[in-house]
Amino acid sequence: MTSLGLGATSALADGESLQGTLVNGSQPVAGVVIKVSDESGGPIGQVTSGADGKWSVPVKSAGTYKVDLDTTTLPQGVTLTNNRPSLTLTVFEGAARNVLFPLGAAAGTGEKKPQVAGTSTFDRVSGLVYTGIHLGLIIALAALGLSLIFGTMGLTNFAHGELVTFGALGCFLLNVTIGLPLVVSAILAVVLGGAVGWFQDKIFWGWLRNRRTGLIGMMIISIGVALVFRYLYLYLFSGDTRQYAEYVAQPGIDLGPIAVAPKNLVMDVVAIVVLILVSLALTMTRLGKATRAVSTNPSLAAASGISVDAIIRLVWTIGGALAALSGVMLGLFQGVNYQMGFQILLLVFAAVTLGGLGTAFGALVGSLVIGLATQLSTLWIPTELKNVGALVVLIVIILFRPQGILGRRERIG
Amino acid sequence: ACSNDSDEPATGSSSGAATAAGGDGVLKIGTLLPQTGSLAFLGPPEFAGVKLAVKDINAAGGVLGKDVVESDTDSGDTSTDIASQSVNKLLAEKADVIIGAASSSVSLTVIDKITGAGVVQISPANTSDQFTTYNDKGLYYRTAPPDVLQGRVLGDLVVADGNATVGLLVMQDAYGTGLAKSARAAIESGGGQVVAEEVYDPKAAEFSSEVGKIKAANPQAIVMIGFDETKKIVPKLVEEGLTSKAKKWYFVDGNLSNYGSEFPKGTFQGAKGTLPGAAATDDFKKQLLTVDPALKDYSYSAESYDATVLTALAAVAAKSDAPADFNKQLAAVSKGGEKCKTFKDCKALLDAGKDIDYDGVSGPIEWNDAGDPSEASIGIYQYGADNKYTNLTYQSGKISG
Amino acid sequence: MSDESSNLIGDRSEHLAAAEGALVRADDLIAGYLPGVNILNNCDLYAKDGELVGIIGPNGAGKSTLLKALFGLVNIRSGDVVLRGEKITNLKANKLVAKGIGFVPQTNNVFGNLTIEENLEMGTFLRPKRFKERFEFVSGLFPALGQRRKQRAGSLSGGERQMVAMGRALMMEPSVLLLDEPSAGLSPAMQDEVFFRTKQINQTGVTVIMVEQNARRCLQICDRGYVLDQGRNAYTASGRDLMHDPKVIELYLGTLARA
Amino acid sequence: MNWDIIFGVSLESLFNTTMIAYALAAIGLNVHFGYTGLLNFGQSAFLGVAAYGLAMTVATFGAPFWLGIVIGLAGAVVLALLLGIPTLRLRADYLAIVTIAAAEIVRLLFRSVSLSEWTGGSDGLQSFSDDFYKLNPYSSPLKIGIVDFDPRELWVMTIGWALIGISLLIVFLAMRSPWGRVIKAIREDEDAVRSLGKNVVSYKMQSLILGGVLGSLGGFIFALSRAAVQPDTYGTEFTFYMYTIVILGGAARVFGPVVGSMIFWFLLAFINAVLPAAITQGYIPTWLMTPTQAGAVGYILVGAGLVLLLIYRPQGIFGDRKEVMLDGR
Amino acid sequence: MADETTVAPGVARMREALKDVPHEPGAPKPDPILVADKVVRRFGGLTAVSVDHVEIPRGGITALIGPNGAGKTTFFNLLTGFDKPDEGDWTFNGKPLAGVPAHKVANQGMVRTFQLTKALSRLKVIDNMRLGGTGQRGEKFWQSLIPALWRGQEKEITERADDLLARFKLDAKREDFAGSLSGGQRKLLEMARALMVQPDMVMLDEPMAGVNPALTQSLLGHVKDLREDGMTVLFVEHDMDMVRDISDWVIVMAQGKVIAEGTPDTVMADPRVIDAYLGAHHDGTEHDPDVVAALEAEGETADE
Ligand SMILES: Nc1ncnc2c1ncn2[C@@H]1O[C@H](COP(=O)(O)OP(=O)(O)OP(=O)(O)O)[C@@H](O)[C@H]1O
Ligand SMILES: Nc1ncnc2c1ncn2[C@@H]1O[C@H](COP(=O)(O)OP(=O)(O)OP(=O)(O)O)[C@@H](O)[C@H]1O
Ligand SMILES: [Mg+2]
Ligand SMILES: [Mg+2]
Repeated sequence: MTSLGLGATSALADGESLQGTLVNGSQPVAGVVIKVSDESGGPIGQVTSGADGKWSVPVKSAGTYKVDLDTTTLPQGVTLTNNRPSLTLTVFEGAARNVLFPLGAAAGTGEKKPQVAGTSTFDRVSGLVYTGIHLGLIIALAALGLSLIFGTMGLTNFAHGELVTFGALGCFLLNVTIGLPLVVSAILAVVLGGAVGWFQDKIFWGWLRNRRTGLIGMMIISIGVALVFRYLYLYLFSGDTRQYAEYVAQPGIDLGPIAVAPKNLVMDVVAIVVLILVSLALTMTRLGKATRAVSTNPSLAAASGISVDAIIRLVWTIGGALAALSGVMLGLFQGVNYQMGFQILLLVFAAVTLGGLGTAFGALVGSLVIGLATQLSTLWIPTELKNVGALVVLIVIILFRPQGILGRRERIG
Repeated sequence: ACSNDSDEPATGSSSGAATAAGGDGVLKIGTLLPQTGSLAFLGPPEFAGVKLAVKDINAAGGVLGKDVVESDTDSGDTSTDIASQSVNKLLAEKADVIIGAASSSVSLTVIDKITGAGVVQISPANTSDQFTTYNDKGLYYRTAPPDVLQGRVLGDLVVADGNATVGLLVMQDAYGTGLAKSARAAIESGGGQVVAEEVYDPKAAEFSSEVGKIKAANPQAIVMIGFDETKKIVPKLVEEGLTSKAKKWYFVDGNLSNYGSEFPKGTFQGAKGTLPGAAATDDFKKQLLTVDPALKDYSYSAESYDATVLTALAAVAAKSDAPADFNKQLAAVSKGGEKCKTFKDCKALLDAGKDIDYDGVSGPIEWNDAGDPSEASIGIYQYGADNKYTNLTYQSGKISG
Repeated sequence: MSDESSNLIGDRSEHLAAAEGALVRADDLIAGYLPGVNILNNCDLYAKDGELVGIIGPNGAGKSTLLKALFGLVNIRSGDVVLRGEKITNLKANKLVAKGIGFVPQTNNVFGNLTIEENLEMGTFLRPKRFKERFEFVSGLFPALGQRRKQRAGSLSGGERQMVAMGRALMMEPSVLLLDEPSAGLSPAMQDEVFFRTKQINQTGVTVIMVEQNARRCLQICDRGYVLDQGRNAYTASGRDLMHDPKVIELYLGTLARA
Repeated sequence: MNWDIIFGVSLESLFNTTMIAYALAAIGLNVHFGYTGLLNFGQSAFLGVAAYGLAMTVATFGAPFWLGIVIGLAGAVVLALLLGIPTLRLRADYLAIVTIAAAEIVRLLFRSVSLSEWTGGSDGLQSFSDDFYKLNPYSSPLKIGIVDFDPRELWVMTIGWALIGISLLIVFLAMRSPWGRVIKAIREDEDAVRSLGKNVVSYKMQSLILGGVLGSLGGFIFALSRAAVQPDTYGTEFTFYMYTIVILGGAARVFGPVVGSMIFWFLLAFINAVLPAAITQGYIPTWLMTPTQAGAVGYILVGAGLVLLLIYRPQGIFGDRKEVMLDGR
Repeated sequence: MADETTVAPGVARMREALKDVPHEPGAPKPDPILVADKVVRRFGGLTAVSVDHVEIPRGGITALIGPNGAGKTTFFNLLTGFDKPDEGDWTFNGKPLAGVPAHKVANQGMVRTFQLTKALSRLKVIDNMRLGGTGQRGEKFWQSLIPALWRGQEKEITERADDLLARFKLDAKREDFAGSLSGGQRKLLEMARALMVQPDMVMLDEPMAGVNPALTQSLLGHVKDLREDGMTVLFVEHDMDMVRDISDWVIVMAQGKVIAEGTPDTVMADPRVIDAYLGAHHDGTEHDPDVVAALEAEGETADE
């Protein structure tokens, strides 16, 4: 404990000074004259940069100084790129202060420029569109499940985000703690997600339905369930963000205007296939129709020989699996955290609502709109407000289509 | 005080506790640190710091002949109202000092309540410059230096590395924007140019568009000012080709962490960062692990440790556990006197009637009138291929100015 | 049954004796919705194989509740429902469908979100292979349904809904059919059709229990009728007897049509 | 374990300012959700707008305290109008999400850097309550047995309980009047009410404003008791807790929100006091739970408690079980 | 058919008024309360309503009949502001009503009921009724806070409500939640509630479907009384006995159009109406020969 040193405080030992290094690209630039004066203009010192490009002017005390670079002394073909040959800055007690004069090839000298300027607007928009779609697909996976559950049992499930988190955490556990390959862990996590969905309905929601608990009651219960799960994750997993063991920080490959990590492309393909398959199954198959039948009129569905509980359980299973897949992908996209599902839940809800509550394709369309809206809105508004962008889009669209994009109005009378 | 000797500290009768806070002969340390919420990941090292300090203090004989008692509460984050609950509880328990909160925003919600009750508040992690001028009745202290110094050092570092264009990725809260402000000032006055400053919501679902904007501005260096969510941003940077090799990365205390094998080898290679205070030494870390074996990160553990030790020393010096009494000694034990580095040593000096200057694990800690450390050292670190950081150098400086 | 005169069901033993060997029977049912409030009070009912049984009675008498109780949609507090000698009390509705019972509720009897065709498809949920054939049969019965097969049932008119509801039940080919006011809201021509078809179906061997407010028409076609009042069956007799019983006329049938 | 302190803290939370703020918010929400059937998930925005209206008026613009209150109230009314126009035509479930969205927008704007000049960004605003505390008639703390309130808190509590009293009286009178009948009828079926010649949108708007204004009183209490406003406090979780409180007390019951809030905060305070004590005393082994995990476990218990209450008493404390059973689909 | 010897004054009045009205679609009436012109409503490809011209006589009972899906309910929805027509105008009491929102329509004295009932489930039956009262002072927010301002009026309304409940055999259910009523009871409540509004004209959408015949009969008496009080009634009904019994005038719709108008007897004899609506066995009291035959056969086997 006594060995804590304030060891190598070299800069402190040097006392107050102004210093810098002049380089052009990686070449040091020597022989450039730099003048230092105090606030009132009184000269303090003048140096010429050395062969290594370095220069340094000691000052007597802390205070504000003016540093000038004599541009006329720059070598042929080298200019000051930021056009700020004169800087005023404060030197603090006991420390050197660094000064930067960025140098570069003069325009028109024929030498190639070291760096191109930033990406074009087109590139940026393409990037945003891609990430918008990517995000939209991840949202869609969660949204489809949420929408299905809402559709069949009328439950606004505020605990759906925790199913998403479950997928991510499950995959993390299998992949990092147990050491299975990521692909295997992902598949297992999705299966487990489905199992959790099934189980949740089997032991909990199904039981509540039989007790004839009201829908509003169940909605509030789902808030409680969300709390339990979320903090259980915190309890078991602690609060920090973690990464899977594989495919972390994968470099992007160049696809024209955008750079995309291959893992993201794979995820997109998987998501699209899964989403289309599930949505088609819902509209085309007998079971899918039964699902919708249960959603409109459970007791009549039972009167048609449909086992309402089995259908709802199936939906929970699918919903749980989809949410887990969404979580696995979100985790693969950027890391795993106990709050990740909760953080994305609002967007998921927005997507479901926008598309039309309870409609499968609506959830898809809504998710893409929300994904794109969050991303593209940053073209005009600060990124910290990107969710505002998406939510405003939601409100505006709902204003004109109160039943959602693909929802249908009820008939009166 | 007025309680009789047979009072057991743990059960303390309510009649005995009738006087204003404290003064019951037992120094009671309350903690208000994050167990839940968005800063939950900062909680464990901070709690461990306090615990270790309490352990060391009690091993050295405690304060006023009694063991120091600790009571832990959750500060949550501002989205829940748990902090004010916790403060209620601590005040009811007659805590003499409250160590916390970690988040500047949370501290701001409870500072009136704590100081209004005449209890001392010491935050190990608040860095917002608001507290310097806040009307805290002289009861608020902190062991973490305000952002100005770190920002200044960070900016200077960025300039010294020759980065003419800089992109800032800033977490949107008091800590992030405050630090960004002073870093930006240092960069720009030093000749660099901030070509993009993206302030993000740390609770955002993802950070693609933020990174996109940085990419569009094409800076030479990327400064990330934030907390845990940095781990979500890094993969995106790599994906977009803004790797630590292509751009220079800079981190700050909130996200300077040993990422180790969590990320592929070399992800962070060459990236630099600043961290106030002397780094927790291996020895200190080892000791922390004895109180919390699950510890992974050590941020603010030293500051928490020092906050606790300083309180104990002030109580020893004041010969009282009443906040009103030891508050007068807090600044005094932190500076001007014979230097000492452990509670045991310092207590021995105090018992010998000497004036002491405690230099803690986190740095020299010389409290000024505002309760801010007037001096601090900032460590500069660099990542190696193993994604772990090592110290390059330290910069010390006075906070003011 | 003798066609002497309407006999009070108060003579319970006689009714029970007659119920011997019936296909469906409910004995001494007590059932209700809210805790502590019984809607059915010791209600007895039976239907023999191939019989067409009508239930009439004032509004709120518990007719719908009785059908729902038979079909497991209302909690039965005491008493038993027996089908082919097997106890089916409080069995889930979907199980009963598998046992061959079909039910058309009084309200909420279509799937609003599904098209007409899908509604009917749900009728053959347990036997999807039969869909094509049955669909042809039902759309022959109600041509309106065939023409609009892609329209969402939720947007249909009241009468059209009723057709869909009836159609769905007919898709099921049940052996016992429970109908709750199938003719309500239908045009006269359609009402004729419904009564005629119900009789026709009954004649193919299906046991039908129907609740009707169109009491006269109902009693005309049914083999036996029950008059339900305040959750008890007050009378049972052959349809024709009930129709001409002055007491039944006064209390339940009204004299309007014969004015 | 020091039961005096544990019970002291818990008992205080039956009457303290936090409970009052939530109770007022829930009284407003009860008007929306309980009586009118508006699934307003943006109630926190009403509190936020009121709190910020007050704080910004005083702290940012230096105007007097009373003007701040007026502006806060006006803000709540304006928010009700803004929120109402796009949402009141919506079906209940759509309304829920859209109001969450609206409240999130409000919160994100409060915390945005671009507006921080006025709103203080994510730090929020402080020092707007001095004038309020200057009026404080109490100078010594109140101590009754194990319960202990300091003068500042006492002052806020006095005002708070008075506001609760007034609010309850208004709700009580309004809801047993024909106005309340229309409001409750709208909850059941708008079209039916419309067919009887009542202007449904206008009534809904009135309800939204009434509930919003009542909620905004909670915002004032919340801000004043902490002498600070923080954007993140006014997030969705705030609203979630308000719902919990409304349901706990019994929706559409006059005293429901107050009792609900009392129970909610009593339990929360109790759990948060007992758990750490139990750990430090060694009643709970550390392999099961470390003090650092106590916060998380506290929430798990709160969540579980909420679930159990709703399962076994879905009608809340005052509710009518029959009414709840009619509500099934 | 009504007894010729005891013709009520209202009936006589209407007979007189409609004496010279031609029995053809869109016939002008001497004193119409409601006049609709070219009202069209399409759903996708389907034209649900396309009424060229129709007039409803004031003070009488008019029946609107037609096959299922003819557009009767949709027409009601349009007239009362619950749905918006693609085109068309109509006036009520001389005032144009197109585009007027539903609640204003009701306030102008035109109240409708719904075919699929809308009981206000978690309100007591009596409160359902009270809600119908118009011009209640206590329905204004500020006045609602002072009970003294509305107590008297409330009492009046309650008395009227109890009166109607008794007539509709719902008095025993007065204190129950409307959600616990049976299907038929809901119909009754729906109708009674609409009458609470005391409108100039009440539009009933299949009021008696699902109502017990004995009760129907007594309720018809009540409707007839309304006519005596000068109220206009327009109702949709499939029960031809009832139509014949109480209506002064009958309008027939099919496929969205008005295809016939006239007194009950003439309309029901109209071959087009029989064809489109009544079917071969149009007379409700007559027995379906097939069914009768089947019944007979059955009876014989049973008797053996
Ligand atoms: N929202 C809608 N979308 C599509 N079609 C509709 C909609 N509403 C009504 N229709 C159709 O318009 C036609 C007229 O319906 P309406 O309800 O007016 O009939 P109706 O005359 O009242 O019939 P009924 O006697 O059966 O109640 C029906 O064929 C119906 O299917
Ligand atoms: N869901 C319910 N909850 C509570 N009570 C109910 C419910 N449904 C019906 N009841 C009550 O049960 C009694 C019988 O209702 P039921 O629907 O069986 O009558 P019904 O004979 O079918 O009448 P109708 O001819 O009007 O359809 C009624 O008094 C009604 O108030
Ligand atoms: Mg019925
Ligand atoms: Mg109709």
